[in-house]
Order: sequence, then C-alpha cells, then structure tokens
Amino acid sequence: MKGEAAITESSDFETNYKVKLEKFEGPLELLLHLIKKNELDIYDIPISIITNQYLQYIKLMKELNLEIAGEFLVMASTLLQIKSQMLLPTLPSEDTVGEEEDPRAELIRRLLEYQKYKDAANMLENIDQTGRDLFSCRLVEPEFEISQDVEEIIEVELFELIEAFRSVLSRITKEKFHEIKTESISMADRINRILSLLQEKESIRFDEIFTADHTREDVIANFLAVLELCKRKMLKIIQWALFADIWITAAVREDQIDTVAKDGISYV
Amino acid sequence: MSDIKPMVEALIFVSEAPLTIERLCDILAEYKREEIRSAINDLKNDYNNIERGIFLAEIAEGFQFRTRKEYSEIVRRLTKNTGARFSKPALETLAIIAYRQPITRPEIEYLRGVDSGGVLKTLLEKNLVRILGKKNIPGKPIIYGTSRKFLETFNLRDLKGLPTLKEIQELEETPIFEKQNELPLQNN
Amino acid sequence: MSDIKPMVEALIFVSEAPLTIERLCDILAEYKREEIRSAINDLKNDYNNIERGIFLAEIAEGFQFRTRKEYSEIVRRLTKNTGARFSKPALETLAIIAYRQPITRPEIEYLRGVDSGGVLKTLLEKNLVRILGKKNIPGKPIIYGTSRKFLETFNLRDLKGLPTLKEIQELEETPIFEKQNELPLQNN
Repeated sequence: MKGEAAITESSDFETNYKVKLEKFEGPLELLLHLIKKNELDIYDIPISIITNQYLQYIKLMKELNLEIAGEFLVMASTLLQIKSQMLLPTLPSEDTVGEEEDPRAELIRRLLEYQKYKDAANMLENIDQTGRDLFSCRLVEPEFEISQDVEEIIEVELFELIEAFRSVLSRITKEKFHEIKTESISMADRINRILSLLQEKESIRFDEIFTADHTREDVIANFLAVLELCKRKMLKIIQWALFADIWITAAVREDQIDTVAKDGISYV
Repeated sequence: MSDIKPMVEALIFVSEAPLTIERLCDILAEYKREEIRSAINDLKNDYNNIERGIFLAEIAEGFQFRTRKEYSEIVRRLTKNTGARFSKPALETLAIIAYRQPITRPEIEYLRGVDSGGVLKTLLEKNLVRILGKKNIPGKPIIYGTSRKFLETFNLRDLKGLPTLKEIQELEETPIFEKQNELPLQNN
Repeated sequence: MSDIKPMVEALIFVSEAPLTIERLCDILAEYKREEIRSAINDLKNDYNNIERGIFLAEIAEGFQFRTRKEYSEIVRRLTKNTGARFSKPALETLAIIAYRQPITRPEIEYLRGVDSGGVLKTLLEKNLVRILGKKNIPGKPIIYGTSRKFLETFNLRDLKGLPTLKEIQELEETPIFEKQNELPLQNN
C-alpha cells in the first residue's frame, strides 16, 4: 500500500469518515460483527480466522481510501500478538505457578462487556425520551420576580465553572494571561489556608504552618506558599532576635480589612 | 377536604425541576408529610386517565407532568421535533457512564475501544453527564457520572429505575453473553 | 366522544407561547374547527374548579394554562428559594477567582474587561467568595479567594479537585491517527 492512502481531500475525508462511523464505531464493534457473521463461539474465538478477516476489512477500508482510526490499528497489532502467542508452545515456567491465562482472555472479556453496553445503549434509545416521546409541561409564570433576600440553592455544575473560565481566557490575548498549571491550583489551597490562619490569629509562629503536614511534599509546598505570599506582599516574616522564633503576620492587619469590607469592596 | 391538592398541582406545574416530597414539605410547612403524600397520590389518580393529555410522572426522585405517550406524534407536530436525538456513540457512552459510574475517561475508552473525548464533551455540554470530582489515584483523573438531566431525559425515577444489564441481555436474547462478571477496570 | 380533548390539552401544555385556535387547527388538521373549539370549552370547564391549582386562560388571543390566583402566594414560595441559576458575569467572576486566587479586584477586572464590583459583592454575600487579606502595595487592594461554601457547592474536598483547563482541552483533541503504512497488513 502506498503511504499517501491516508491523505485524501478534506471534503472527501469528511464524507468517507462518516461512512466508516456508520459502519463500525470501533474495533470492538467490528470484531463482534465478525464473530456474529461467522457464527463463531465467542468463548473460543478461532484467532487466526478472526485476525485474517479483521485485517481484510482494514485493507478494504484502505483501498476505499477511508481514514482508519488509530484504535483499529492498535487492535490489529493486538490480534497479531495474540495469534503469535497462541502459536508458541506453552513451556512450563518456574515463575508462573498454576495455569497460564489464555492469551485471548482479556479480549474476550472486553468483547462481552462491550456487547452489554451496546445492548444498554439500544435500551436507552428505545425508552421514552423527554422531548421525543414525552414532553414536559411546565408553566412559566413571568410575573414572579426572583426575590433577593432568601437563601438560594446554588445550582451550577463544575463543568459550567470551567467553561466560564475558558470563555474568559478565549477573549483575552495570550500575553495578558499565562497558562494556569495544576501546581498553581494546589498552591492556591495552601495560600488560602495560610491566609485563613492569619485571619484567626494576628500572627502565627512559622512552624505552626507545617503542623498539618505529613509528607515532604506538603512541607515544601507550604514553604513555597509562604514565599509566594511574601513575594505578592501579602504577608510579613518577622524574627525579633537571632535564633528566635520566626513569626508570620498579614502584611495588612485584619481590622483594616474589616473596615474596608464593611462598605463593600472598595479599596480605600 | 383541604385545599392542599390544588396547591401541590400548581407547585409541580411551575417547578422547573421535578419537585421532590422534601421540597414540597419545605414549601407547604403548615401541612404534614402524609397529607402531601396523599395529595400527590390523588393527583396521580386524577390524571391517570386516557381522556387526559398529560400525566404525573415520578422522575429524578421528584414529580413532574409529562404528555401521554399516545399523543407524542401530535405534540411533535407542534414542537417540530423529528425524533432521533442521540447518536450511537453518545448513547453508548451514556450507557457506560450510567452503569459504571463513577468512571474516568480512560476507563470509558477501554470499554468502548475508541477515543471518547469528543462525545464526553458533548454530553457535558448537554448537561447529561457531570464531573463528580477526581479519582484518588496517580494522575488524579476526572470522574464522571450521570446528572439529574439524564434522569429527566430518560424519564427515570432514579438510577435503580434502569433495567439491570442482565435484564437487558435477557430482552436482547444474547444468551452467549450471559455469565460475564463486571469487567475490572484497574488494569488500564 | 373523540380523543381530541386530551390532544388539545397536551398541546396547550407543551406550547411555550399561548396557543391560538388557528395554530391548533393547523396541527390537528384532521379535525374541524368547531370540534377544536368545543374541546377547548370542555377543557375550560374541567379546569374551572377551585379544587384545581391551574386554569385555562385566554391570553393574547391564544390559550395557556396558568396557576390560580388563590395559590399565587404558595407558588411564590417556590420561586423564592428555587436554585437561581448563575448569571454569566457571576459565573465568570467566580471562575476567575477559583482558578486565579488569590486575586484582587483590579486583576479580575483586567481579565474580564469590565467593572466587577457588583458581581463581587453578590458573590461575597452568597459566601462563595471571601476576603483573604490585603496586598501590601500602594492602594492596599483586598485579595479574594474561594470559601468553604464554594467547595461544598461544587462538592470538592479542596481546590485541587477543580478540573484543569488542560483536562477539558484534552476532551476536544482528536487522537492522532497512526501512520497507516506502519500497519502489518499482510495476512500472515
């Protein structure tokens, strides 16, 4: 086969790809199809027959210039691997006690499991769906304005939260904003905690920050959080005398925060 | 006879989400739980009549009115809904999440045998699937589950309302697949 | 008696806007206008009862079900403490604080490009956001972070449980197709 078989015109690609999707969702579906078509015993798959048919199908797809998803190719090599394993004589080995597992076992389990979900998907398709079979009957009373003074139940999903953040990011230019990293989120936990400690007490002894730490990583992360807070000018580190305890205080005292907080969110 | 029945009726009609007994008890604090229960039962009976276009359904552990199935074709003329709503990959992924939740994306892909990122994203956008949190294993993958909207869409009282995989297989008459235990997912 | 009454009932319930006779005649083309008219009158009479929570109202030359005035106070109790959806600005601001905390108001506004004082105030009032301290720079801006209530709302143990941008972006990425000529295609 020529290497350029994979490259088709983009419009062709679209339609061809769809043809393929309608046929087989993935390698597991293709294998189940081949097993059923040939009335094979799924618990004792004749691996060379199924491998040959599978590869023929892929070859056909290539000849038709259809894009083949990576998973189909991974499965092809899995099949070939199983096939070669079955050809090997099973030598009694010192390491493996008891029976060695049939090389096909995992594939068979996956096929059986996949069949279950295919059936379950079919069931979902057939049960009554709202908006297709049954329709909801809700009365909208526009004259009721939502009151502000009552405790509200907040209904929002995590996914909506991150999508909101993504939409903000998509609006701003790259240089305005640098990529958020996982570390900065876990750092946020530490920073959040240290600042809460400082709201409870005016100052805390340096080592008090580490009392809840169990691992080296925790200690390091907390230490980095302290440094980060210093850098951001959110706290001060004080040592009254050489070798004395180190104390940490908020860069700006809490009572000042409170007076400001009272009149909302102004800075002065 | 108290006036609780019409109150419950009005409340269920106005509520956006299926209204639970708990919620009804909160709102109608001056009534007893049993009174509210029996009002719901009365309403259910009132509507449970072929001469009615709608009925009181128990969905997502709450109550909501739905049009009767007999009139779905007529209602579709109004809503211009063509019928088919979910693609095969979407249904397959939903089924896997419904039956195996909490589940991670690699686990879904192991079961389906194909990349499922795109489908998962669509299901999240449609609110049928939700992020439950992260799994406490190396890499901390996101775990997914079905949402209340899933129950509302498939008119289910709760997840137990789904037939078991075994029951489905009996219906589908695929006896060769009968005695497989759940596939363990740790090994991928 | 024909089954036109339940059809009309279902249609009026499902319609978002008041349903006009003309529209009903279009949809139920196999029925005569008089039949539809009389079905509506029958329905009106059925619902015209104090024991019902709703009634069939004629609004804007169409028909729509409405809750009865007698129960408007009760219905208001429901709408009062219903889970109000987040407004887009509120969700956006909350997301920025969650992902970029500790953060100051000017920083939030820089990212959003609009004044965010009002939204921030609401989020503080709802206890989703809290003041973490002040920054020791000119102006001493207040720094904000998320609260315990925020974690509870999203069912998170800590902030690490937040899905990362990378994880969501990965859902959209289509897998890279392996080079096809690397496939061992010969039927060995």
